[in-house]
Amino acid sequence: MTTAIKYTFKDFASDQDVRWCPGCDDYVILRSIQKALPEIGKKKEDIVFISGIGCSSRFPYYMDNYGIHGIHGRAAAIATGTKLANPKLSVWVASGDGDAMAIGGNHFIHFLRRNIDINYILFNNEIYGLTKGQFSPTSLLGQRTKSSPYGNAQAPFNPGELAIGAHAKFFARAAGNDSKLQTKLYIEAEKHKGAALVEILQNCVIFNDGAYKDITDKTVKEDHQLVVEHGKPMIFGKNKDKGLVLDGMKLKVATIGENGITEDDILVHDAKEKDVTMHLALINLKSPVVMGVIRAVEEETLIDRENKITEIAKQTNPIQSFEELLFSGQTFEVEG
Amino acid sequence: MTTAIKYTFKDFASDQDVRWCPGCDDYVILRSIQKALPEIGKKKEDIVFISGIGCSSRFPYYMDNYGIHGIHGRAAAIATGTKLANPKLSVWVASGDGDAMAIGGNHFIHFLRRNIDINYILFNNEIYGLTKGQFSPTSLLGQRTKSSPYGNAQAPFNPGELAIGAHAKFFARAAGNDSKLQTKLYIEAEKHKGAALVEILQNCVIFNDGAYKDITDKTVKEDHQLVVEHGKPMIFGKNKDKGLVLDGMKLKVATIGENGITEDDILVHDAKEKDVTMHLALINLKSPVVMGVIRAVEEETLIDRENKITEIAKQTNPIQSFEELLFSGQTFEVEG
Amino acid sequence: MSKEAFHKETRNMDHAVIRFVGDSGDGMQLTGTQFSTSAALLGNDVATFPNYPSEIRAPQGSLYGVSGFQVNIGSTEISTPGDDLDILVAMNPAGLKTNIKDLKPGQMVIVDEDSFTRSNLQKAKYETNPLTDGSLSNYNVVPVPMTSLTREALKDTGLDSKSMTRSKNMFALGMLYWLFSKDPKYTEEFLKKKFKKKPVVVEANIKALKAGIHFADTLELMPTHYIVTAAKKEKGTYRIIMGNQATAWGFIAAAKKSGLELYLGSYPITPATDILHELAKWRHLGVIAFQAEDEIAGISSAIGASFAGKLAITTTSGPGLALKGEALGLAIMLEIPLVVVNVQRGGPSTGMPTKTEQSDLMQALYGRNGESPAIVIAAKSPADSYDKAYEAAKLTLEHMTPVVLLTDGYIGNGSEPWRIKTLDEMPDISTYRITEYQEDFHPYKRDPKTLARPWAIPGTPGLEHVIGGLEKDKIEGTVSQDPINHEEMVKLRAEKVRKVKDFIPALETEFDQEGDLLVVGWGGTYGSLKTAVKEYKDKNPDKKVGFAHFSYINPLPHGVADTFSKFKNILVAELNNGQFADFLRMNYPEFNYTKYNKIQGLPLGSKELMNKFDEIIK
Amino acid sequence: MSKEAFHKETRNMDHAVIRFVGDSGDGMQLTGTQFSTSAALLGNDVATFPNYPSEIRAPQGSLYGVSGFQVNIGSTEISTPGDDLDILVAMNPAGLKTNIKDLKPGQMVIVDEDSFTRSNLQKAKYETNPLTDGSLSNYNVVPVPMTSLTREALKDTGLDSKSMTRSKNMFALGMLYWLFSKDPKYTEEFLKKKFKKKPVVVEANIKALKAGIHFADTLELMPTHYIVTAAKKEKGTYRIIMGNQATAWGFIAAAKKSGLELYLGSYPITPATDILHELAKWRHLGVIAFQAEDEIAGISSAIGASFAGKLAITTTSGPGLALKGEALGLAIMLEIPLVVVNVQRGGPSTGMPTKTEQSDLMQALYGRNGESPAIVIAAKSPADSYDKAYEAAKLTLEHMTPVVLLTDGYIGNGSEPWRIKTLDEMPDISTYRITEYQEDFHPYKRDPKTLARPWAIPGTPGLEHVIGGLEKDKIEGTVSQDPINHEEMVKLRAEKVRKVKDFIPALETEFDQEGDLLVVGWGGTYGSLKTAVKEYKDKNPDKKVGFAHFSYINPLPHGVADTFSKFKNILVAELNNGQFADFLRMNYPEFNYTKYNKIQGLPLGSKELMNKFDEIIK
Ligand SMILES: Cc1ncc(C[n+]2csc(CCOP(=O)(O)OP(=O)(O)O)c2C)c(N)n1
Ligand SMILES: Cc1ncc(C[n+]2csc(CCOP(=O)(O)OP(=O)(O)O)c2C)c(N)n1
Ligand code: SF4
Ligand code: SF4
Ligand SMILES: [Mg+2]
Ligand SMILES: [Mg+2]
Repeated sequence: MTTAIKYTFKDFASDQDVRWCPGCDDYVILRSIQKALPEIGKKKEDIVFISGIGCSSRFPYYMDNYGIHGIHGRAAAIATGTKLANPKLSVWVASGDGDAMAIGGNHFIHFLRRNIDINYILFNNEIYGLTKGQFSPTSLLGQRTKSSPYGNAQAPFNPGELAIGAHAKFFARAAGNDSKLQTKLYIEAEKHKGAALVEILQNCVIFNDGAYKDITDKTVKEDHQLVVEHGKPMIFGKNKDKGLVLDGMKLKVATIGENGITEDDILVHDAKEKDVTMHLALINLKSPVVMGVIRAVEEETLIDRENKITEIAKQTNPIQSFEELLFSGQTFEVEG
Repeated sequence: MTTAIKYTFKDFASDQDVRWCPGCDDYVILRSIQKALPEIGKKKEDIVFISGIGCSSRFPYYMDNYGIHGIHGRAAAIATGTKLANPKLSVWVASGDGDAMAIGGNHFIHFLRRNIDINYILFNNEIYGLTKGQFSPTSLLGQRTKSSPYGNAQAPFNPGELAIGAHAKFFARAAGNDSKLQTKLYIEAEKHKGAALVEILQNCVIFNDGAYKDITDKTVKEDHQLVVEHGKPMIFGKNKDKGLVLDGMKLKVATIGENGITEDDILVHDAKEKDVTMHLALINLKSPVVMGVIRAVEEETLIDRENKITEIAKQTNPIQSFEELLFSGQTFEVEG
Repeated sequence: MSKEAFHKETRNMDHAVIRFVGDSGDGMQLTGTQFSTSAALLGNDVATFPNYPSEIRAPQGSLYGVSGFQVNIGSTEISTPGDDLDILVAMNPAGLKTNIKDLKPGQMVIVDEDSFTRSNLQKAKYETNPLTDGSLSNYNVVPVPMTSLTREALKDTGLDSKSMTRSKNMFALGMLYWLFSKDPKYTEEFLKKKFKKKPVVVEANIKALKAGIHFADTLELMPTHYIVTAAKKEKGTYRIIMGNQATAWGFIAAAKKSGLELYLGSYPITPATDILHELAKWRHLGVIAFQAEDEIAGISSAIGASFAGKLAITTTSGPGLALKGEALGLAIMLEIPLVVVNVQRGGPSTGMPTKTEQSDLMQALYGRNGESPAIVIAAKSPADSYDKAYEAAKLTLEHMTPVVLLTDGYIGNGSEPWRIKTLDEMPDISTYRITEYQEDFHPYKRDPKTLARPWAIPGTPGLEHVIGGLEKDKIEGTVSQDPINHEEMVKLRAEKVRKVKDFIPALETEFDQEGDLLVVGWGGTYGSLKTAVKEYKDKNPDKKVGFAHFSYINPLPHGVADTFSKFKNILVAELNNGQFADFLRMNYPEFNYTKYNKIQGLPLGSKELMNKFDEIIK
Repeated sequence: MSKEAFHKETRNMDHAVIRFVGDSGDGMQLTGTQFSTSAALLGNDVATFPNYPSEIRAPQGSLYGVSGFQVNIGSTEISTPGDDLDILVAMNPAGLKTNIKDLKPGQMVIVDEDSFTRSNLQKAKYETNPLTDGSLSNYNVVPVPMTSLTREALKDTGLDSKSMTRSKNMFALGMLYWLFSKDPKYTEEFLKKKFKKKPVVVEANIKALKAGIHFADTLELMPTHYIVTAAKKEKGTYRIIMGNQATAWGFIAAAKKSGLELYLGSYPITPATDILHELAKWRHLGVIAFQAEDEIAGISSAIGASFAGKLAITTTSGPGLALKGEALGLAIMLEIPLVVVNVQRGGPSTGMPTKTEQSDLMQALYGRNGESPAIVIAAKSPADSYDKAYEAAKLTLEHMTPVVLLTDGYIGNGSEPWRIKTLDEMPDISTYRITEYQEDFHPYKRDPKTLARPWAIPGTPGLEHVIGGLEKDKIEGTVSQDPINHEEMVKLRAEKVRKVKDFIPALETEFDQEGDLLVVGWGGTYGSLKTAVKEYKDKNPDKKVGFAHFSYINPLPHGVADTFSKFKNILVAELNNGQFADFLRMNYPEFNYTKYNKIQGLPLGSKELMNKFDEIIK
C-alpha cells in the first residue's frame, strides 16, 4: 500500500449492517465522513474511530478502520490514550449529547482544554436515543420525554458555549441533513492541529423528531442558517441580503440595502481570532443559527508540549538509560 | 431557638482542631465564612456544608453546622441531593481546584447549568495540596510539580470561564488573603437565588507558595486587583485613577486624567446583564485581575422549575394519591 | 368434518404458552399485553416476558429486528412465562425463523402469509419459502393472509393502506381470542380509552379485532378451541404489574408507610430505566425523581438526600453499579439509609444489555474498596418486586446501613397478576430519625438491638454534626485514625449487617423437606426453578426433591445448614458462572454443591433443569 | 565505671529496631533514610517504614503531627521493619508520647530535652514532665539537650538560630552512628551532593553530625556500643529501593524487555502517587506518564494506549480502583493487555488513607459487573515489587487479559536493600503483537496454549478491526448477541485466566513441609509472617510449622491442596476481615481455616502472631 492510494468513500464502509432507525440523520453523518476521509490524505490503517455508548456510538462498527466501541461517556479519555500512544494516528471520536455531556462531561472538557489533536463529532439530537427517549443535557427546558413526563426542569447546555469555556480552539457546526457542509467540516477538523469539535444538529426520528426542523427544513434553511467562512462577510438569507453587524458588544442582523447598509458593513468572519468574544457571540446566536467553522485557532497541542518537556528531560536529566537508572544514586557491592 | 437569634462568628466554629498548615489561606476563608454567616439570617441548624476530599474539603469539620465530608469530586452532586430534598436548607460546598475541576468537573458544570441554589466556594490554589503537590487543572503551563518534574504540559482551565460556559448565573472572586471582601462575597452568594460560585485565589504555603503574590501582595494589590461593584464605575489603582473602557469588543485600561479620560468615561459594572460577553471579558482580564461579584443574574432556579412541574402534575394527573395509583387502570376481583 | 362439528371441539389445557413475534413496528408488545391482560381479567394466572430487539428500530424484516412477547396463561399457579411454546404467532418470516425452534412439535404456528414476500424471505435469510418447502412439517402451520384480510375489513374506514395494515396485530389478537374463547371486551375498552382522541383508529382496531375473531371462527385449519379455565387465587383485587413498576411502587409504599418522602437519584440504563420513568410520574405524590448527569451523581445525590432525611434510592444496572461502588462505600461509612437497585443484565462490560443475567451478585457483595458490607436481597418475580423494594426500604431504615436490591431484566420487564396490597397490609416501618433536640446526642451511638445509629436531620437545632468517609470515632462520629477504634468499627459495621439475620424470615423449603435433591436458587429464577421442580415431581413421584429459594443473600437467613443437611444432593442453579454457589461454599463449606449455570442471556428452562435433576438423582 | 572502661563495652545484636520521631519539620524521614542507607552500605540488611502524619503540616508539637521513621538493621536476613523498638529517638514530647509504648522495656530512649518546654508538654497533653516525673522508669532514658548543643556547635557558621536548630536531626543521627559504630561518610557524601549549591548548609549539617558523634562518645549515659555485623547476602550490586519505586522500575524493565513503550494513565491518590511521580521522571526513556482528570480517565486512556500498542498500566489505591471497575470490565472484554496497580490503604471509603491494609482483595477479584475474571497477583515486599510489576506485565502481554497487581501502603512506602536486577537477568517476554499484514487474521482467534487473541496494532495495513464492550463473536470479534456464543465467551474468558496456573510457579512452603501448623499469607505481610514463624520456631524447636505465602491469587497456583493437606492446622493471617481465607474456602472447602485478622492500619507484629500460633498448637 502506498500513500498515494486514492480511496473512495466505499473504502471506509465496513461489512457490518448499519443498524440505525430508517431516516435517522446518523446515516448522513456516516456517509459524510466516509466522503471526507479520502480527502484527508491518511491511510485507512492510520485512522481510528472511538466511541462511547449510544446510537451514535455504534459509529465505529460501520467504518472500515481501527476502532473501539467503548463504554458510556469515556470515548474522549480512551482516545486521549490512543493519541498519546501514537501521535501519528488520526483519531476520531463519535459521541452523543448524553455520552459527551452527561456522563462524559468531564472528559469532554478536559480533552478540549488540553488541546489534544482529536476530531470529536458530537451527534447532538437533544435526547438519549439508545435508552429510548430520556431528556439529555441539551434537551430544552419544558421538553416532555420519558423521564420528564411533565416537562424538563434542567436548563440545557449549549455545547459550543461549554466548549469555549473549556478553551476549545476549533468549533464547527452543521445540520444533520447537510451532508455537503459536514463533509467539508470533517476535512477542516482533520486539517486543524489540536482538539477539534464538530457539533451536528442531528435529528432523531424516533424520540425527538423535528427538534431542528425550524432551522434545517429545506424551506427555512437559508433564512435560518448562516454558514460562516473565514475571511468572508457573514451573509445569509434566501436572497443573500442579510448579514451580521455589531451593536455595542452584541451581534445584530441587518438587511443589505436597508437603512443604508451595504455588503461592506457586514462583519467579516475571523475564525482565527484568539479572543473568544466574537466566536462566543456567534455560537450563541439563535437566529440565524451559525454553521460552519466558527473558531479555528492554532495553538500548541498537548503532544507538542509533551514533546517539548521530553526534550527538557533529555537535555537536563543526567540519567539517559534504564541501566543508568538502575545503578544511579548510592549502591554497594556484596561479594557474596 | 428563635429566628431573631444574634450569632457571632464563634457560634459557627466547631470543637475540632483545625489541621491546615500554619499560614495557609484556608484559615482566612474559614474565618471569613464564619463572619459572613451571622449576617445571612439563617439558623445554624439550617446550614449544611458539603465537601469532597482535599485540604480544602476538611472545611465542614471546622464549622458547627450540619455537614458531610464526602468523597473526592462529588460534593456538588451530594449537595444537589441535599438541596432537592430540603430546599429550605442553606447548602454550601467547599471544594479545591482538583476536587471541583479534575475528578469533580462533571458535577461542577452540571450544578451550574441546573442553577440550583447552592453556594460553592472554590479554593483555587492551583495545586493538589492534600496529595502533596501534583499539578491541577488550574496549574500553569510549564509549572514544575511532583508529577510534572519537567513542567506541566496541560493548559489550565480558567474556573470563571468554564463556569460561564456552563451557564453560571453568579460568579465572584476574591484573593485568599482578603478576608473583608470574602465575607462580603459569601453574604452576596447566599443572598443570590440560584447556583453561586465564589472563586478564592488561595495560597498554598507548602506546595505552591506565592502563586498569586503578584496580585495579592499588599504592595501590588491595589494596582493589580479591580474590585467591581454593581452599578459603580470599574475604577482601581492606588490612586483610584485607572479604569476600564471599551476598545471594540475588548476591554482596555485607561488612566483618568490622561488623554482626556474622566471618571464618566469609565465603564459602569452591570452584574445583572444576562448577556455573558462583558462578564466573560472581565473574568478573562489578566491585568488587573477582577475581583468582587462579576456576574449575578437572577433566573428561575432548578427548585423553582421543579415546583412548577410538580404543580403541572398536580393539575393534570388524574391520579392524586397512592391508593388511587394502586387501583388505577385495569383491575379485577377474585372472590377467593 | 362439518363446520358445526369442529365448532364444538374444545381442548382443556392446564396452561398455554403463546408467543407473538413480528417487526418492531408490528405492535407485538401491545398485542401480547392485551392478550395477557384479558386472560388475567378473565381469571387465568399469567406471566409474561417481552423480548425487545437491541436496536431501537431495526430495518423492517431483519432477523435482529424481531420483537417478541411471550405469555403463559394458566388455570393453576403460573410462575414463569414458560419455555416451549404451545402457540406461535409470527407476523413475518424473520419472526418465524428466529422463533420456530421454541415451538413444541405438532403445535400450532399462525403466520401472516401475506408477509412471506420474496424480499422479506430474503431479509430473513430463507432460501425457499418455509410455508411451502415442507420444512415446517413437524408443526401445525396455519397460514392466514392477515394483511389483506385486515385491509379488506377496514376498506370503509377511510384510512390509508399503511394505517390499515397497522391494525393487523388486532386481527391476530382476535384470532387468539377466538382460539381461547376469551371475550374481547377488555381490549375494546382499552382501545376506546387509549385512542380517545382518534375515533377512527378505535373503530379500525375494533373492526380488525372482530374480523380476526370471525375469521378464526370460520377457518377449518383451526379446529380446536382451547380452554384454560380460571385459576384459583387468593381473594382480592388484582392487576397486572410489571417488575420495574412493582419495584417503583414498593418504594413509594415504603415512603408513605414510614412517613417520608421518596428520593430517587438515577441515570438511565437498560433495563432499569423504567423505574425512573415510573417514579418521575408521581412527583405530586411526594416523589422526587432526579435524573442526574451520571451514575455517580445519581447515588451521590441520593446520599445527600438521605442525609437530609428522605428515603433515598438509586437505580441502575450492572455497569452503573460498578460506577457507584465508591459512593456506596461512603454510604456504608456514613451509616445512612440508602437502597441501590440493580436490575441485572448480561455482562461483562456492555455485554448483552437487553438480555437477562444474574452475574452481578459478587459485585453487589464486594464491588467496593475496603471492608464494606452491605445488605443484599433479591426479588423473585415481577410482583415480588413490590414486596422486596418495600423490604429493602424497611431494612435500610431500620438498620441504618445501605441495601442492594437485585432484580434482573427478566423479572423487571416481565409482568404477572398481582393482588394489590394497600398500605394497611404492609408491615410497619420504624426509623431512627430525629428531628427534635435531644440531650446526650452522639451521632454514632448505637441501638444495641440493631447497632443502628441515630439519624439526626439537618434543620434540627442543637444536633449539628459532620459525618464523612474517613474512619470515625465509634461514639462521636468525629474523625479517628486510632488503630483499635478502626478495627472495632470495621467489626461493628460487619456485625450490624450480620444482625439483620434475626429480622428476616428463615429459609423455607418448598416441595419435599428432605430427600434426594435440594434445588437452590436466588432472585429472578424463582419461577423457572419452581416450575421445573413441580414438573419433575409430577413425572417422578418417587423422587424426593425440595426447592429452597434465597431472597436474602447478605446476610444469609437462618436455617441454611439445617435445610442443606437434609438432602443428599444440592444443586445451585443460576444465570451466571456459579457466583451464589461460590458464596454458599464460602459460608457453608461443609456441603457439596453441584452447579448449574446458564449464561445465555435467557431464563432457565424446565427441560434443561429436569435433565440436570435426572443426571444427579437418576 | 571509668570512661575508659565503658568505651570498650560493646554488645552484639542480631538485629536492632530503631525509630526516629519528631515534628513534620524535624527532618525525621531524612534522618531515618540516612541511617538505613549507611547501615545497608556498610553491609547490614535493613527494612524501613516511614509513618507520616495524615496532615500535610500539622501544628508544631501536636500529637497528630508526629512524623516517624522506623528501621530494622540486621546481621541476618531482615524481612520487616520490626515490631518493638530497641531504640527510640524522640525529638519532642509529642513524639515520645505517641511512640514510647512500642519501646521494649529497659531499652533506650534518646530525647531532645530542650524540646520539653511547658508549651510543648501541653501540646502533647502531658500534665507533668515525663523526663522527671518517674513515669519512664521502665526505660533507659537518655535526655540530651540537642537543640542547645547543636546551636553551640554551629555558632560560628553565621546561620540564624532557626536554621541552626534545623540541623539538630544531624546531631541525633551522629549519636546513633556512634552508638552503632557506623561510619558517617556516606551521609557526608550525601549532604555534599544534596546541598551542592549551599555550602554553608553542608558545613552546618556535617558539623552537627560530628558534634553528635562526639557528644555520644563522651556521654556516660550511653555506655554501650551496639554491633550489628554485616549480613550475608547474595553477591551483587545493591541499592536501597522503596516499594513504589520498585513497582515503577519493574514496569519500565518489562517495557524495555518486550520492546514496547510504557504508558501510565493515572490520577494521584495516596499511597500510590509515588509511582506516578517516579514514572513522570523517565519520559525520555520511553515512558508516557499521563496524569488524567480522574481515575476513570486514567484507566480509559490506558485502554486506548494499549489498543495502540503500548504496555499500558494504571495505578491507584482502593477508592480509585472502585472507580475503575467499569473500565476494567471493558478491558477484560476487549482482551487487551493492561495492568492495574492497587497500592492498598485502609478502607472502606476514604477510611485511613495514610495507613496500610489488605482489604481490597475481594474488590480486585469481583469489583465489576458481569462475569469478568482478571488475573490477580500481589507483591510481598518493597524489593519484590520490582519482580511482581515485571511479572504482571509479562502475564498481561502473554495472556492478553488484564492483571490486577496488589501492593499496599506498607510495602509501597517501605524500603529495603535490593540486588539490582538488570534486563539480562529478567525472563523473556513474548507478545501477541502484530504490526504487519497477515492473511487469515481473525481478531478473536485464540492461541490454544493460552487462549490469547492476536494484538493487531492500528497502523497495520489490512488488519483494520473494531472491538468493543458488547459481547463478541468468538472468532471475528464482531458484535454477537447469540446466546450460545455468549456462554462460550464467558467460559473462554474464565478459562483463559485459569490457564495462567500453568505458567506461574507452584505454591512453596518455607520452614517445615508438614506438621502442626501452616501459616498462610499473601501480599505485603510476607516479611511479618516469615519473621514470626522464624522466631516461633527458634523458641519452639519441637513444633512443626510451615509458611506458605501466596503471590498469585487468581488463579491460585498449583500445589495448594497438596500443601494444605500436610498440616493439621491452617492459619490465614491478613490485614483485613478475612477475605483471602474466604476465597480459599471457596476454592478449597475441604480444609479448615483459622483466621487471624488485624484491621488497624498497621502491619502484623511477631508477638501477636506468636501468641496466635500458641493458641492453635499449644
Ligand atoms: C455506565 C452506563 N450508564 C448508562 C448507560 C445507558 N446508556 C446507554 S447510551 C445512553 C445515552 C444515549 O444518549 P446519547 O449519548 O445522546 O446518544 P444517542 O443514543 O442519542 O445517539 C445511556 C444513558 C450505559 N450503557 N452505561
Ligand atoms: C477517588 C479518589 N481519587 C483520588 C484521591 C486523592 N486525592 C485526595 S485530595 C486530591 C486532590 C486535592 O487537590 P484539591 O482538590 O485542589 O484540594 P487541595 O488539597 O488543594 O485543597 C486527590 C487527588 C481520593 N481521595 N479519592
Ligand atoms: S433512536 Fe433516534 S438517534 Fe437512535 S438510531 Fe433511531 S433515530 Fe437515530
Ligand atoms: S498543603 Fe497547602 S492547601 Fe493544604 S493545608 Fe497546607 S498550605 Fe493549605
Ligand atoms: Mg443523543
Ligand atoms: Mg488545590
